Amino acid sequence: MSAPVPGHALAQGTPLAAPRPGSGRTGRWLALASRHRVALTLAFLVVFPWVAPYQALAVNILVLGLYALGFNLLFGYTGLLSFGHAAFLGGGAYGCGIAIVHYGLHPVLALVAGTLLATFIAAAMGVLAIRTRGIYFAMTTLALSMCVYYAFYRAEAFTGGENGLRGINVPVLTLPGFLLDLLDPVVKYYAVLAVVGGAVWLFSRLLSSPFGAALKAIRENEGRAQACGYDVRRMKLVAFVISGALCGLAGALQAIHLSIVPIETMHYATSGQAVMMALLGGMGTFFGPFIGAATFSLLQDGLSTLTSHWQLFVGAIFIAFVLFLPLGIWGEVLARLRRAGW
Amino acid sequence: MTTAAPAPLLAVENLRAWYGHSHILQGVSLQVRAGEIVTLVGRNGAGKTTTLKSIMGLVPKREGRVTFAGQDILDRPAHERFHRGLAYVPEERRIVPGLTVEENLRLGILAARGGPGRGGRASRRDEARRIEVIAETFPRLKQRLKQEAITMSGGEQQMLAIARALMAEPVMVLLDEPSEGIMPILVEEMFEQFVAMKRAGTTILLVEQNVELALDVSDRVYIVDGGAVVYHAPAAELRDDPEIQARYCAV
Amino acid sequence: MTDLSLGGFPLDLLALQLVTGIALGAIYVLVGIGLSLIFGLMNVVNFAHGAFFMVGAYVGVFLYGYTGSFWLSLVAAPLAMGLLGLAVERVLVRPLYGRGIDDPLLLTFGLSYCMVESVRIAFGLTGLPFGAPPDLRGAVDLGIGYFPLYRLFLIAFSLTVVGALWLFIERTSFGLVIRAGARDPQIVQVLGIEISKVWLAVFGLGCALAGLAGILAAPLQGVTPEMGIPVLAEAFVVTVVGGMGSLAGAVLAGLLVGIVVAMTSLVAPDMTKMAIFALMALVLLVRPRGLLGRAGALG
Amino acid sequence: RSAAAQGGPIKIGFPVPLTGAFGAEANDQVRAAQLAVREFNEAGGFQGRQAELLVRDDKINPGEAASRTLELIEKDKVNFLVGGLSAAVTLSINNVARERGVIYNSISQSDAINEAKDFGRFTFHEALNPHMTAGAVGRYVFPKSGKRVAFLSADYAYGHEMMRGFKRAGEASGIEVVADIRHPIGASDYSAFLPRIAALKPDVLCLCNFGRDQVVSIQQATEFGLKRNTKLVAPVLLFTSRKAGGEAFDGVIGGTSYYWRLEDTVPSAKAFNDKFRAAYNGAVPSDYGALGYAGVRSVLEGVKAAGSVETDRVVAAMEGLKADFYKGPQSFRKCDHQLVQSVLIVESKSKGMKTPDDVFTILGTEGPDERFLRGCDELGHKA
Amino acid sequence: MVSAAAPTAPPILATEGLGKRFGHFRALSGVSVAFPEGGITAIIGPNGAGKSTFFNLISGAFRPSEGRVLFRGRDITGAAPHHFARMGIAKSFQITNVFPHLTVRENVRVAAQARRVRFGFFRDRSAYPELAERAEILLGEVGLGARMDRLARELAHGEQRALEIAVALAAEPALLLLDEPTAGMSPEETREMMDLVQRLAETRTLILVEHKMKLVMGLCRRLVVLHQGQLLAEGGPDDIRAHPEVRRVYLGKTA
Ligand SMILES: Nc1ncnc2c1ncn2[C@@H]1O[C@H](COP(=O)(O)OP(=O)(O)OP(=O)(O)O)[C@@H](O)[C@H]1O
Ligand SMILES: Nc1ncnc2c1ncn2[C@@H]1O[C@H](COP(=O)(O)OP(=O)(O)OP(=O)(O)O)[C@@H](O)[C@H]1O
Ligand SMILES: [Mg+2]
Ligand SMILES: [Mg+2]
Repeated sequence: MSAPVPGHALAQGTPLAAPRPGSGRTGRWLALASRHRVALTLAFLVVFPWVAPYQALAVNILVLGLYALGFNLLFGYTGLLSFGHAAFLGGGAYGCGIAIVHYGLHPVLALVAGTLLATFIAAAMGVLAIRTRGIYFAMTTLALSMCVYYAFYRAEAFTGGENGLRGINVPVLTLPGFLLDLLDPVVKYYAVLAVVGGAVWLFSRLLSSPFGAALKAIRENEGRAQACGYDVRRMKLVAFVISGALCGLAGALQAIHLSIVPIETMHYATSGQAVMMALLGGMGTFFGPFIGAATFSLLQDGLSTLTSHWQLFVGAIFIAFVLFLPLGIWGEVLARLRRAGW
Repeated sequence: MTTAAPAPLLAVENLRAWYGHSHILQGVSLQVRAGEIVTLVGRNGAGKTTTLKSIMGLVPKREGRVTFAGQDILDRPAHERFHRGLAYVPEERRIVPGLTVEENLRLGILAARGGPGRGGRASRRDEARRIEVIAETFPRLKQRLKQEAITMSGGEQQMLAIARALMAEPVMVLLDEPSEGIMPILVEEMFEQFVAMKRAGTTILLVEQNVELALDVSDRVYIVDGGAVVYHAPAAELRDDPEIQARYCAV
Repeated sequence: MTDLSLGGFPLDLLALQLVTGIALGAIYVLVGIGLSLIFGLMNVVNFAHGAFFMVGAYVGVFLYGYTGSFWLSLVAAPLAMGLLGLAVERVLVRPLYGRGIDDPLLLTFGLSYCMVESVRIAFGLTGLPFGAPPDLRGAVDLGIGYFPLYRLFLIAFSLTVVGALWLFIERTSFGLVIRAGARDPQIVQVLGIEISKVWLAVFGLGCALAGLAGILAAPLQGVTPEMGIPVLAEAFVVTVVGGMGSLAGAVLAGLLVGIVVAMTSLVAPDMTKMAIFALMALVLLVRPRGLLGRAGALG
Repeated sequence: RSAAAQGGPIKIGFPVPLTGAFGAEANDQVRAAQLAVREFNEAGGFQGRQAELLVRDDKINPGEAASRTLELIEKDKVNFLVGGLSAAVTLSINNVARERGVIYNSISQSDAINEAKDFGRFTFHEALNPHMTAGAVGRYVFPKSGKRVAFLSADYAYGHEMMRGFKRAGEASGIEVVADIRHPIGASDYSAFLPRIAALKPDVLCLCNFGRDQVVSIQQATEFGLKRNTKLVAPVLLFTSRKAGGEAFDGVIGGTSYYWRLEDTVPSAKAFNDKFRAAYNGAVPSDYGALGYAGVRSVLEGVKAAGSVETDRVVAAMEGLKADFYKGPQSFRKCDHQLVQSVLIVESKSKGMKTPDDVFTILGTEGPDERFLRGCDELGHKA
Repeated sequence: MVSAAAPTAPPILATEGLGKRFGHFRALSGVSVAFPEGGITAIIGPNGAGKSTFFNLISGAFRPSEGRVLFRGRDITGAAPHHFARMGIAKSFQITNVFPHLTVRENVRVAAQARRVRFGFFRDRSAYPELAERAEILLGEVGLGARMDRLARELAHGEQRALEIAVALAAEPALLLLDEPTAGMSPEETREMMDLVQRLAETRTLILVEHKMKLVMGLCRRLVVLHQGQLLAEGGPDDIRAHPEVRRVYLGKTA
């Protein structure tokens, strides 16, 4: 009989399934790309308005991308499916809008106010929702967000109710030393990009921090993470709140961009939109949410200009994406590159 | 290697299997004749489980030949094997969460009476009788029929997994490390039970780390390594082989 | 009678409101059960459930236009939706098994868009008028007030269907197989069950129930391409409040939601929609698994 | 304002909800608006410049509408905007347009857009507003049908506005409000509210809701037998809603800005209908559709009168416009740019119809009169 | 070093009247034992005797129905599970419980991190090279040195069992609870694992549950026997082997 090989049998010769980052030519490229993901994302976004059909749409995509990014922190990286993110987007938008319309705050302060309001809503919802799991978590967040929706709906004096909040007009942004003409769409785009870029950078830091690693562990196996010594509930809550803050910032930017806040911003359909964008782009990928937001918006926008039956095509394209690009667009691109480089 | 007369009940020829892009089985060949107990041994990661899973049709990509009772089953869907009389006790027990012990057991015989939902009251009674019989063999299960199965202790779950596979009185059972987590006194009983089953005509293919006991009950042994069979002999021969004793048995 | 009152409302009005709530609940129950079946047992979030509801209603109303028989519609609509469901499962959903919960969700979301838009193309944007069939028109004096006959029929019919369904799932082994299949399909296969057929059946059944609810709801509100949209959310609420995959739970929750809506509209009518979500939030915070949800069910 | 405004076509942005629950109305609006554009172009345009309609789908979402309006202004550099169907959307378009100094002629019913807070110099309101419609219907119905009135209103600004109009009109007739029930917008079932209303046996039930809400609530009110003792009244009775609702609408009284049978008495209506029928296979325009026509015509006539496409001059010209496009005389009030126009009172029927489109009987017309509008100071406009 | 602790040394962990009910079923009742600092103690007993339940109670995964748990003299009954881990109690699970879609290396690294940095938000992980180093060392020790970049779910069962132990070790526990550490391992790997266990015991306290009697008897100075949720016997290998009741319910002919 043959002598058993030392070490584990398959160690020699057999190819391994999981690619090791940094091996192979494409592998090296990918490793490089992932190290500079923030720079890459920003580089893309800097040239984006010249590719998009019009600047207002480009700003929308930025804002929705940030929104999907915030959502992705929770679903893609922590494994918590929330259907309540509209409350954060809306909270940020209303917070910012109310600060400007009713209190005449400086737009920059209003952005902060919006983000804070969203953070507060997220903390309140999170404390309650974290008690449940899985699909029940999704539904609890949905229910709570709808309660927030109705609260804002009814606070007509502040929010304008069904008619939405109007009059968030910021024609020029006065900053120490210079003025920005926000009525110029290009200026507006880059102003928004500056804020989104900052948030993306922070997000990237967060992901590569120990906290980010712990979130992934929680996604994989909550019980084991707890046994390892992680305070799972608290970490989930913190992730929930950070995610809410990012979405809130997106909402605040959207309020300034559109100069109105429709109540629809808070409706669960908007939460669904975050899910769709994140899935389209690629769950748990860094760049995916922006790709998802861009695809989602461009599809709807482009098709609805072409035909009034655009929903048929959007639906069909969705189906095709799921069947043929299960990892999402960006996720699939990454996977293809990996395979090709192996 | 083939030995004489009766055609083997299970014949595996040059079986190769992959998980995604990893090529795990590099060409496994083995045979089990009706009424035999055959054991696979080998290091962790050698490919024993993959061999059993391939036979059961649970590995996504597989090539080669697997014949059972004279018919090629390699590409048949997994559920068909059950109807041909092949049962499988997976490693790590795979107790279905959310079901009670009794329901897990019932699951083992449901399909035997002609598919889900088609059974009438009479076969319900049949079911109850089988559960009664099996529970005699594993008294611990009998006390716990209404308990949610996943909350059972490790050893109890292992018993349940075995009992479930035996519910439909299979022609042949594939057992993946059945003694894992079972207390010593019961391990012995269990192996005695295997011998009894063999006497009653059930054929057994066993993967086992408790090599000493396995050698005692087996007719023949295959040693698997690196995704292939590296050695094959009657059990008695190995029992007397000091090198084997040293490498595989002593703890 | 009218001099008895509770919280400022005459008792007979309260009683009538209760019946109204039950009638409302009957529809909730039907859509909820369909969703719950597919959701709880296959781990597929069917976002097209509302669309099946709507198409079911259209099919029924369309056929009624030809045959003039509501009873035929009542059979044909669920049948058609069941078949459509089978086709959808076989062609679109099946390739997604084993890919987690998000892919089917996205797919059925896209599918709902397609279904709604197809109906708009085929039947126009405005919807079709439809009232209760002649034999079920009019109102009945319940002793507490007049109540539309059709709604009484609705209650009786839905409860019959639910009862039959309960027998089917609890008294056959079907329920056991699907519950097991949701958790560990591989093992179920090893135990000789062709799980893909079971799933096919469950999906078809769920869709058929949606279609049935659609045609039953059509006389209440007419049919429009958008009629399924609120239904989806309501069905989710019922499913979750009742407990995933629990038939009895869905019945309980559906009736509860109906009654809560009816009663809220008595005291604070503008809050009725909010009441549904507040109820769900409350239930989940007190019982995180839903009213009759089993421990360990999904997540 | 911009370079593109100098030569080339006169561009009119036209955001309407092509998809969604009001797609039928929106499509009709587009068809009618295109008619107005064609008419203008066939008459030679303006100084050789043709008009062009840029239709966008606002998806009945104010956010989408705002983006689309930005697109129309920033990318397409439109000269004017006309459109909108829901109040929230119209306010959103208005907010974006007014900040960028673009004339917007709204063709959606809203009271808020007249108020000083939302109004801008560039805002015009071609449609009726809820106050006018409900007021006219109230003034017609209450003296005839009785004083015990119940309200079932959609709980949002638009519903409240209609109710306010009714109540204001009712004060004169001394009505008694026996119930004031508000239902959430978009409810699919009203049965929970109806037993309570039926128990009160009011003379009149005012349904202050719109579109699908209206169809479903009328259908269910009929089912619950309310029509036995009660007159059903809807301030805005839509042509398309009536067609979707069918027989259930029988006997319901309401107001509208336009109904095609106006052609029996008003020549401009006849002329408009004929053009429309000729262009679209004999179809008749709906109420909202007609607004699309009028909205675009007001702007284009403004251009002609101003002899310029320049915003300020067109604003001034539109303020002075006295016209009869399709329903009799109309003109914009100076302070809030609300179009002063007639309101038709119609009753729904399903018997004795000459064509499937013959669904209403015109009971009366309330002539254009500034007295029926809320006063300028009430709206916050300084004299 | 390995010398059996003197009975007077203060125990690292002690339980007093510990019990656990599931509904009406008493899985454990009135168990009072003390574990001296250092050395290896084995807990044995029939299937369903309550061994894993006992582990779950002293590692904080379950809340006891009755009784107390004392760690170094401090009452820690009812503390949250992650507190147990932070105090230095780690457990390997009887049924493999790792992070399936993380690599083998990352499994251990994230477990090691839990002990050191939990809420590091903005510092890059590369600022903690010691975590990765520690992971590699541990994986080498359990024989997974060549498998570090695989996903955990792709390991064979026996390899996952080894990973399970490495994950538990990563927390640098003072008290390590191993629930059937060698279950599913081949004899050869079992031997390696036992060597490791012995080495580990030089610097910390180990309690293990095992059904492999030869191994247990060779490794431990002290055994605790549970039966039907109660303490049946306690003592050295020879005492236990000779204990008639233990023989009857558990050992059979084996020992
Ligand atoms: N799902 C999977 N994906 C990729 N590789 C796998 C997968 N399952 C097993 N392997 C690999 O296949 C090889 C053989 O595994 P197998 O489970 O057959 O071993 P085994 O002999 O049963 O070992 P053990 O005694 O530890 O159970 C191992 O190297 C393992 O890493
Ligand atoms: N949640 C639960 N509900 C009901 N009974 C339970 C629950 N958890 C455990 N049990 C029962 O408690 C008893 C003790 O289980 P435990 O897992 O502690 O046994 P064990 O000694 O570890 O056995 P093994 O050697 O088989 O692993 C078992 O009979 C088990 O069925
Ligand atoms: Mg194995
Ligand atoms: Mg145990």
